[in-house]
Formats: sequence, C-alpha cells, structure tokens
Amino acid sequence: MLEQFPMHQIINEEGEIVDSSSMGDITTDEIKSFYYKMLRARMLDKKCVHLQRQGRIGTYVPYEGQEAAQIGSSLALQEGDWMFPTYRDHAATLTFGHSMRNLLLNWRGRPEGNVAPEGVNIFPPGIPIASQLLHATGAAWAEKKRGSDRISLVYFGDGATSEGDFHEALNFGSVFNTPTVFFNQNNGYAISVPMKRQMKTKTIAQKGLAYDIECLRIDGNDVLSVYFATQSAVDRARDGKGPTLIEAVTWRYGAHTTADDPSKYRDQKETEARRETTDPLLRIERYLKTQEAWEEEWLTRIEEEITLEIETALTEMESYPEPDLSQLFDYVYDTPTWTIQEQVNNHLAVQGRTTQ
Amino acid sequence: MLEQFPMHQIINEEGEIVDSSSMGDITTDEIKSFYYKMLRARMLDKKCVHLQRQGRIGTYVPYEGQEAAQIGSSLALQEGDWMFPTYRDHAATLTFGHSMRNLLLNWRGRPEGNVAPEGVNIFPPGIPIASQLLHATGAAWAEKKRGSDRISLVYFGDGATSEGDFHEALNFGSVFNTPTVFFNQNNGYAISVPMKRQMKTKTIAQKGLAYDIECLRIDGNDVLSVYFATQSAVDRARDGKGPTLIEAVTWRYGAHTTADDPSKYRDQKETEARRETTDPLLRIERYLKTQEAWEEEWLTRIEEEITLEIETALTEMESYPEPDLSQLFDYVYDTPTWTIQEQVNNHLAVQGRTTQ
Amino acid sequence: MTTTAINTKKMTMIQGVRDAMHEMLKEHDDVMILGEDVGVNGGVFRATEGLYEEFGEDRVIDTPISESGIIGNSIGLAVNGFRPIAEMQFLGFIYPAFNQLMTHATRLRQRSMGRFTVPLVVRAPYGAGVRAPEIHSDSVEALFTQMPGIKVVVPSNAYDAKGLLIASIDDPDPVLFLEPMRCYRSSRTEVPDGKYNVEIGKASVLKEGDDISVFTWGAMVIDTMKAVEKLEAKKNVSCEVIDLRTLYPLDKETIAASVQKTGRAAIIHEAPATGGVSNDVISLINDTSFLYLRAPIQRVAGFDTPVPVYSLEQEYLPSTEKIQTAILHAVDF
Amino acid sequence: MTTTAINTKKMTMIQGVRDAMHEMLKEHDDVMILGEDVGVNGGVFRATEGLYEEFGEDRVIDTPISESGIIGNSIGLAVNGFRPIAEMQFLGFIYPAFNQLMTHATRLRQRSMGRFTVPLVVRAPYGAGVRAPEIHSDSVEALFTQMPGIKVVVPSNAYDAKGLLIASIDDPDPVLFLEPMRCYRSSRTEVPDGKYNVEIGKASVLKEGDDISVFTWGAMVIDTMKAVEKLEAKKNVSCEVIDLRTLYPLDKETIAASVQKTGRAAIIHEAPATGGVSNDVISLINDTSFLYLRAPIQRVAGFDTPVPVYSLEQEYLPSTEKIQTAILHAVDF
Ligand SMILES: Cc1ncc(C[n+]2csc(CCOP(=O)(O)OP(=O)(O)O)c2C)c(N)n1
Ligand SMILES: Cc1ncc(C[n+]2csc(CCOP(=O)(O)OP(=O)(O)O)c2C)c(N)n1
Ligand SMILES: [Mg+2]
Ligand SMILES: [Mg+2]
Repeated sequence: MLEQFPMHQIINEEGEIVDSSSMGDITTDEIKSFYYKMLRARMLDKKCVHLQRQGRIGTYVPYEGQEAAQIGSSLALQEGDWMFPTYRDHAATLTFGHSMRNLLLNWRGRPEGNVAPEGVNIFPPGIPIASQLLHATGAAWAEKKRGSDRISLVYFGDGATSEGDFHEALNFGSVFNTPTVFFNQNNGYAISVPMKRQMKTKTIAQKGLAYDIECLRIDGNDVLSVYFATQSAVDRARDGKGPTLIEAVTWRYGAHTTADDPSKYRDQKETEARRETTDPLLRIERYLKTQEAWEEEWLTRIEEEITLEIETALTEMESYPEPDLSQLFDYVYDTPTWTIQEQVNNHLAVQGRTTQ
Repeated sequence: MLEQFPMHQIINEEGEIVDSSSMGDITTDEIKSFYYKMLRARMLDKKCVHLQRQGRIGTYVPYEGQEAAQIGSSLALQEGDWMFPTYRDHAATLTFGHSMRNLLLNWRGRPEGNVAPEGVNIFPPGIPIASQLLHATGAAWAEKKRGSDRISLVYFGDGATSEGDFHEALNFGSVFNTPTVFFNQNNGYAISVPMKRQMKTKTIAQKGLAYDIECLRIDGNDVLSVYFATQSAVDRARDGKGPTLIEAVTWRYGAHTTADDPSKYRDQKETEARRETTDPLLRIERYLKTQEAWEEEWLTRIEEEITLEIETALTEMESYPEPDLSQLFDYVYDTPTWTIQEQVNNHLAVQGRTTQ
Repeated sequence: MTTTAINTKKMTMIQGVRDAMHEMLKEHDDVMILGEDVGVNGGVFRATEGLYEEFGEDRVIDTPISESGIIGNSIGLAVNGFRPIAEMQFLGFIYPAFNQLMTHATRLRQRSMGRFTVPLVVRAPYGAGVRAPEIHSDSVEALFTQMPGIKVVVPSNAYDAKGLLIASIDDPDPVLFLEPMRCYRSSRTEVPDGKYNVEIGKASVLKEGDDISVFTWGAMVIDTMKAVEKLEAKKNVSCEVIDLRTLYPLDKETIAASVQKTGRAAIIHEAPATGGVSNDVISLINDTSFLYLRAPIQRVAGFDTPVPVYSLEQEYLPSTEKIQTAILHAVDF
Repeated sequence: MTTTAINTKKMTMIQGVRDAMHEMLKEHDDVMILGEDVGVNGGVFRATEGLYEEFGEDRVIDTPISESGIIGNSIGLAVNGFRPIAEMQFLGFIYPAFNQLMTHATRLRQRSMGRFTVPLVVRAPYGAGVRAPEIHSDSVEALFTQMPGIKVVVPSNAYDAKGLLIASIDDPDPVLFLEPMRCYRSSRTEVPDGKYNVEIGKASVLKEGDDISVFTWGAMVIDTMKAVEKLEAKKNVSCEVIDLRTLYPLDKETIAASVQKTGRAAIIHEAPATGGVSNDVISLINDTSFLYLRAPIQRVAGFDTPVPVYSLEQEYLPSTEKIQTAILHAVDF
C-alpha cells in the first residue's frame, strides 16, 4: 500500500519545493506566520518541560517535533468549526484560540485547562484513546443537520487506530457523510509500542479504504503539505462531500510524557538525528533562506515576543486563584442532587469541626 | 471496490460450472454429500419454525437461504479446529458435530444448547454482536503458541462489521498473525437495517485492506465456492500465513427471528423470487441434473432419513429431564462462593416452606 | 407532578413510552431518536412505531450496530444543540457503550466546567421473565446508579413511563431510562394526552400500610403487589408498597418517612443481591432511620449469578413466596 | 495463608506484584502477560520490569491499544490452555473491555456448563492521590463486585500483593486484581521468596480493638491507620481495623465477628458513597449482626462526583479528619 499512499510533500527536508502545484498562492509572509506559530508552540513546549522539571507544573505531555502537523491542520479551520484534541494537541488548541494561561493551568491539574475562550469550540482533550472521534462525528452531524457549513476536526495518534471507537467513528462518518476531518498524527509510537506492533499495515491512510472515504498520507513535518491537505479536506467537508482520513507522518522528539523514559524503548540517537533532518521548523527556515526571506533579526524579535507572551501567561497561571471546592460539586449535574448537596454539607462541617 | 472484489462463483445460479479450475478433484458423490448436509440443515430449520409456531420451542432464529455459506465453510474444518458461531449458525455447528438434540434444547432455553459433544470445539453462540471474533483470534493464537496446526473459524453477519470488536479482532489477527478465518455471512440485513445503512461500502471484503490481510468475496449461495475458498483460507492459516476475511454474499429467506416481521422492512417478494434464482440447494440440484446425477428416489430416501433423525432428536429433546436448579448455581465459579451457597440454601428453604 | 392535559387514554406501558417520544418530537425540533431498528422497523418492541414515517429519517435514525458509536455520536449531537434519545436494543447490549457513558456523557459538564452539557436520554428495555435469549435479560441498574453524572429512572406503568420519559427528555443531564420488558404489556393505565411530567427523584406510594415498608421498582412491582395482596389476605399484616421509580437520586424523604412509620423494611429487586440498589436503600435507611428499625432490613433479590437461560429464569426471579417469607420474617422478628 | 518459602526480602508493593508474576512465569509455561507497554517498556509503573527480557516476547506481550481486544483475546487464550495476566494500564481504561468482561469472561463457565473456563487475571492500577490525569484515578471496584463470575481483590502492601496475585493466577476463574497506586511505593514489607498464597476471600485484621470495627481496603488503609492512631492518641477509644483485601466475595465471618464484638462499624473507601462496596458491607452487617449494632454504621467515602482533576483530589479523598469524625460519631452515638 506504500505505493498507493505515498507521503505527500510540498517542501522537502532540504527546504526545497517539490510540489509547487499544491501551494496555491500562499505568500512568503504567510509562510513566515506559519513559522511563527510553530516557534510559539515549540517555545511553549520547551518551557513546559522545563517547568515540570522545576516542579512548577505536574506531569506534562510534550509534542516537540509535531508542530507542523498540529499547526498546519489547525490553521485550516475557521471560527465556529469544532476541534477535538487529545492530551498531546495543545499546539493545535493554542493555535485555534485556546488561552495559554488555561493551557498552563491544565498542567497544574486545574479544570480551567479544559475550557477554551467563549466561542472557541474546543472539546476537553480526549483521555480514553480514540473515544473523541465519535464526538467529532456527532458534532459534525449536528452541523449538517442544521444545514450549516461548519465542520469538525479530530486529532488522534497511530496507537488510537487500534481501538474500536476509531472504527465506529469512521463508519458513522462514512454512513452519515458527516463533515469531519479525521486527522491522524502518526508519530511512530504509542508510548513504547512502535507502529509495527500496533498494526501490520505500513500506512494508516489505507484504513480509510474500509469505509470508502477519502484518505491520504502526507509528510506531517511539512507544514505546507499539512495545511493544504487539511484545507482541501475541510473544503470537501463543507461542501457536503463527507469525511477524510489524513495520515500525517511525524515524530515526537521527547518522551511520551515527562514521566516516561524513551531510551527504554527506542534509540534516542535517531530522534536527535531527526532534529537535523525532518524537523518542521528547520525545514521552513531552510526554505525561507532559499527565498532569502530569513532574517536573524526577525527571529530574535519574534523569540522575544513569544517569550514575553509565555512569561505573562505563566505569571497569570501562577497567580491564579486557588481551586475552589465548588468546582468539585457544581458541575456534576445542572442542579446538584441531594446526595451531593448532603455530601458538601458534611464535608464543610467536618472541615470546620476538627482541627488536627 | 466491486471490481476489485468480484463475487466468486464455481457453480452459477443455473447450476453451470463457471470456474472449473477452482474445483479441485471433487467428485459428484462429494457434491451429493454437500447437498445432503444442506438438506438436513434446511429440513431442521423448517421444522424449528414449525415447532415455534406450535409453541413447542421458544423464539427461533432461522437460517434458511444461508445453508451453503454455513455448510460449505464448516466442511472445510477438521476435528480439533475451533468454531465460533453466532445465534444463527446452527447449520454450521450441526455440520461440525454439534448434537441435534442439544441444538433443539437451546430453543427451549436450556443450557445444554450451548454444549457440543466432548472433543468438538464449538463455543457457545456469540450473543453480543461481534464479540466472538476476539475469542476466535485468542483461541487461534493459543494454537499458534503451542505450535499446533489447528485453526479457528468465526462467523459473523454484515451488521457485525460495524462493531468495534470486529475491528479489534481483525487487527489482533493481523498483528499476531493468528490462524483465523473470519467468515462473514453477508445476508443483506441486520434485523431490519439493510447493508447500505450499515456501511457505505459495497463490499465487506474490502475491510480486510485496513489490516493487510487476505480478503475475498464469494457467492455464499454456491456451496462449492464457499467450500474451496474456506479451505484455502484454512490451509493458509495452518501454514502460518495468517488470517483471511471471507465475505460470503447470501440472503436469509425468513424473519430475523420468529418474533420479527420482515415485511415491515423489505419486500418479501424479492425473497420469494430468490428461492427460484439464488437458492443454494436448487443450484446443486440443477448442477446434479446437468450431470445426470440427480435421482428423485435418492432425494426421497435422504428426506426420509433426515426426517427420522429430526424426529428422533425431537423426541429426545422433548423427553429430556427438566432443568435442574443446580444449573443456575453450579457453574458460576469452580467452587461456589458463600454468597451463592447461602442464596441456594435460602431458596430451597423458602421453596420447601411456603406452598402457595 | 404537573398535569396540563385533560383527556386521557388507557394504554400499555410501551404505548406510554411511544406517546412521550411522539409528543416531544412533535413539540421540539431538537429532539431526535437514534438506535438499531428504531426507524423503518419501529423498534423491536414497537416503541418507535410510526415515528419514522411521521418525522422522517433525519429525526428517527436507524444506526449501524455500534453502541459505542450511538452514544459517542449522541454526545456530539447533544453538545451541539440536539436532544438525542438513544435506544439500546436491550440493556444487556449497553456494555460496548460503557466507556462513552462513563468517561464522557456523564462527565462532560464537570470536565468543561459547565461549558458542554449532554441532555441525552438512553432508553433500554431490560429485565428477565420474557423468555429472551442470554444477555438480553440483565438487570444492571446498579452499574449506573453508581455512575456520577447520570440519573436512573424505571417506570412500571404507562402513566409513569410517559411522564418520566418527558421529564427525562427535558432534563439537562443524561438520564438512563429503563423499561422493564415484563411491564410493557402487562397492564393498561389512564394516560393524559399531551405533555406532563412525573418528577425524577420521586417515589410513588402504591399502597399505604403500617407494619412494613416494601420498596421495589420495575417489573418486581407486579410480583410485590401480588405477594402483598396474598399475604394480607391470610395474615394480619399491613404493608406499605413503594415503587421507587427513580433509582438515582433515591427519594430520601419518602423512603425515610415510610420506614420511620413502619419500623421495618423489605427491598425487592431482580438484580443480584450483591451490589444491588437495595444496598443503597439499606444505607439510606441506616443513615436516616437507625433508631426506628425493629428488624433487620429484608432483601429479596436475584442471585449472585448471571441471569440464566430462560428455562431457569423463573427460578432466578424473586417469587411471590420469597417476598411473603421476607415480609413475615421482618414482621415476626 | 500457606507459606513454603523461608527467605524474605523487604520490598514495595509494586515489587511484590512483579515478584508474583516472575515466580509464576518461571514455574508455569501456561502463564503469560499481555497489555499495553508491558513488554519492552516494563509497564508504565515498572510492574513487569525485566520480564520481557527474561521470558521473551511470546510470554510477555505488547499489544495494540485495544482493551476489548486484550480481554477478548485473553478469553480465547484462557479457554485454550493458557493463563493470561492481562494488564489494563489504569482501571479507568477498563471500560472499553466492559462487554468482554461482563458477557464473556465471567459467564463462559456458566454458559457452557463448565466446559469452557477462563482462568484470567486482570491487573489494574487504580485510585486517586497520585496526581494522575483525569479518568486515570477512578475507583470503580463496585462495578465488578456486582458482576457475577469474577472475584475482586485489592492488596495494600507487598506481602499481600504477592500472595494474592499468586492465588489469583492459580484461581480457575477470572480475578480482577486492583493495585492502589498510592500503595505502590508507600511502604516496604517483608516478602518471602518463592511461591506462597494469601487466600482470596479472607480479610486481614490489621489492628485489634474493642469499640468499633473500621473496614477499609486499598490506599485508604494508609489513611485509616493514620486516623486511628491519631484518634486513639487523644481519645479513649479502641478501634479494630480490618483490611478487607477481597471485595468479592467478602469475608463474612471476619466482618460479622468483629462487629458482634465491637457493636459499631465504619467503612472507609474512596469510591463514591452511592453504589460503593461499603453498602455491601452494610448489608452484610444488617443480615448478620443487626441486634449487636449500637449506632448507625458510618461511611466515609468519596463524593457522588467523578474523581476531579488533581488540584482537587485531596478534597475528594476521605481525609483522616473525616475518618476520625465518623468513628467518634459512632462511638458517641
Ligand atoms: C482507552 C485507553 N487506553 C490506554 C490509555 C493509556 N495511554 C495514554 S497515551 C497512550 C498511547 C497513545 O498512542 P497514540 O495514539 O499513538 O498517541 P500519542 O501518545 O503517540 O500521541 C496510551 C496507551 C488511554 N489513555 N486510554
Ligand atoms: C451488541 C449487540 N447489539 C445489538 C444486538 C441485537 N441484535 C441481535 S441480532 C442483530 C442484527 C445482527 O445483524 P448481522 O450481524 O447482519 O447478523 P444476522 O442477524 O443478519 O445474521 C442485532 C442488532 C446484539 N445481539 N448485540
Ligand atoms: Mg503515537
Ligand atoms: Mg445480516
């Protein structure tokens, strides 16, 4: 199937354009803004890994290496569209409009982490693998029923394709022709398990054949390929042509989470080598250099800008009011049941009563 | 995909051989024995529908029309192989060695219905749709681990392909290369829901592409095509070449169960027409006639033989000892827990105590 | 209970269920039905009979056989403006959807601090006694009463069924609506036309009495009433019978008040004794009415075994004899 | 308890778990492990560390992310001659496998009249208090104690963990083996080398006392012992603390004997109060010891809410204060 599903690129590892016909009329400035978004995400990620080491946030899930996949795809969405992320997709949610402060709060175990600004349709990250795909078909189906042209995009990993929910979602999407983009980030590993133990197939794209839906395989480290492939999937969805499965081939540089040691299951040398070869940012840097559109000064400026943004968000996060007990009780039902009400009362009574 | 997965036939609707190359050196006598098995199954099925109407058995699940699919496939198995049926596959289990009396007991709600003779590896029928596929990969995997050449065959319907377990089973089979035959009987309906609402694809065979496993589509009403396709899948499995997905296209003539009214969701005229066109028994009759191997006298003789067998089984079933309370308690755990023991004791005490 | 309607019709419980859906589909564009065989076929029990014809395939939807898919999609639909009524063909086939119910439908409000809500009703026929095949007869209400974020409702007659189903559809949170199959056609009750509510969380006192409070729900209401009738005819004992109707949240006031009046309690259900909702009722009584109790609380329940194949299900189900024995045991203690 | 070994080593509970599997893999060719990341990676908590290297990829198997697949295949393997130990990475991820457990693993013996049996152990880390992400911290033992055909076991220390896991692997029926994450490395206990059993179904009296019986299990053993220590230091009250260790079947004798001695009981667990295993304990006490009770049975449990994100989990978990208050409440009643 590798022949049937070649990995599409627009800009290759060397920063050369290999498929100019798929680039539309994108400008260098736009490409620079893609770079900006990727840099922003990378800097935030590195900061978070650091914060975790310092104990200022809890266990963190890094995405370094996957910026092109997440940002190229999220940029293809419009306001009002729906995004269904996993725990690893905060580069995408950030780009789609989630608040950086709230994202940081998430890593402190705060419920605000799951809440994007009003009007930004981002679901709380799917924790049980692949379960979120069905919400994406459901929400898209609702749009279709209403006759709107909004669509949904859902992220999931290579490992997620093994779950039953992956299959049921693709089948629902296919049968009810929902306007859904199934965006797979194939980063080669599910925690420690490599793709070849997760499935026998060499591609994830081919799984779309089982549902007669559009399916394709792209270089997930090429932000342009990701952007244009997603855009055309989004367009198809808006036009009532149904769902698309996109396999974006990528790699995570870091650990599965900061609690994990990748050297136990893969040779980190390969990962380090990839920073020089397949890196999504470096590739755009190389491209911009071939276009003579790369300025170190610009880089310095945007790095400063982003640093400031991150520091501000961090300060906001660290000075955020302490969690309130009501967050535990208030949102279980619209109106708390008497059981919950009684439990709150007892809880408060004991807290007031015994002092240690 | 219809072109990629044509429906393979050996004997067509008219009883003509259309692919003699796939017939091996099967003899007319062997074909007659296939006919015998199909007739036996059909007569039992008709009897059961009748018994249900008379109230002598409970709700019954008919398979009339699917005899070639079930019998052609089960005949490709050998002793020691494993069969995983659904609630509709008693033509298969009967042919593979289940006892007719126990099959009848099943329709009286007796647990013996789930128990095949010692040495015959038939699982209790899978009730939750598609769940049995995973047992088939697991049991086959065990054989592979032991280095035996036994294999497993699992039946499931068109509707079953929508469940997550279908997907997980095909993936496990594919990844662990288990000796499993996934035998799909596509009878066009899942209760009232036609295939086209169950999936967008025109074939079920193509779903195998998602797992890089062998997959094919055959005329499930052609017992020879079924037999030889299954046999080669079985051979591949025995040879360590892994699983195969077979889509056998067929049709059920009757209701989903005797509690259902098919005229509510499909035109029964089409079904009646099929008795004259795609019927699996009629086709072999036509074939045998072209071979001048059909004798009415033979038919009468075997009908009598089968009638006797069925009547004997029926008598045995109807005179079978009443169910015993111990069947409710004895097999929950190897050794009953005290909870169950206490419940039995109370139960017996009350039964003894109040007479109402 | 609020009633605005006036005319009534005698109907079976399954008709009450259908009537509620008919009413709500008619009144509210955001209400929709999805499930296996609910459309063209009108449901395997005829609960959705005629609704596909009347409201069309966009509102009464035959889905693939995919319970996780049905609930997962319903969540997306519910969050995005619809009020889906999802049918599980039998409660015993809800298990493949367990993850979607447990980790999403019931938690989304909390997880999103109220941003996303799931006004979903999951309907499911359940219970033993109708000679159904294996798995079809499971009584697993307690899997859901312990699931934070969902309510669990069980009518036993047409009036309650219609009113509770309307209330469930109007409820802003997920509701599991259990339909005891044995009640589907066992009796007819007067049911008002139009829309009315039976409040979720309120039990119904079917019969007042002084000596013991007998709590039950679903199909066991039938047997309990029978047992009590028989018993009262032959012994000098007066039983209060309460149909709990909602299993989460339980009706604390009604339960406590009754036990405080009678000083004794028995709980009747067909699910296995261990882990059964009876134990929540016992805890509630322990918490509220310890000093009133004159005898150990009696449970008459299914065994700690799977529901057996149907030749044995009458042995499995609590018999009227057992119910009588339990009541006498408490009264004579 | 039967011990044949002599040498002991001090180890953490997670080491005890690993030791049991190591022992059984070494002794029995039919024992195998399967799950997500249990092979090369040695498990996300290191429970299977080194086992892949020692026993090879045919016996310690990294599977696809497919919980239904893992349990479904384990059933096939178990019926056909193997004794699989299936790991669920966290108990909160067992839900996709619910159908396989509920309708097959636990019923196959009954459905086949003893012909097919499922000697399967399902291991799962569980419980709150380790700052894990959402869903990872669920305490849903009661979903399984009410599931006929499976046993539910929860060790709280290394000695019990090893002995119970060996007993579970040797058990001819499915066992759910719950591993409270908070206990993994919270203490070390002496653990014998080699094979020994801790009998399934037997509670352990951690501390004798006269005034109240305090029942608990899993990680709440830590807090309960702490609370009792504090309380006894300041008040004149003597508590008996019992680690139930097996949640199904409960140890009726030990529970009843203790309550009949003390006349009071408290039950501590972190799962939501409604539907919690506490209610089964209450029922058991109601059935066996009604006349001995001098005060209502106290429950200290999690709230009827999902386990919250971790900034709130200390509020969620029963505190030592609450445990003390509950005990005093019973004693002062
Ligand atoms: C149902 C379920 N099972 C197991 C887990 C534990 N788990 C968390 S992440 C992960 C690996 C996921 O791999 P993949 O889908 O490739 O995504 P990636 O982490 O690589 O982005 C696993 C097994 C889970 N979250 N949910
Ligand atoms: C998990 C589950 N959901 C629903 C059902 C109810 N049900 C029984 S048979 C059936 C249709 C199955 O269709 P198909 O797989 O095509 O097999 P067929 O009955 O046509 O042989 C359904 C939905 C079930 N048994 N299990
Ligand atoms: Mg991955
Ligand atoms: Mg079918």
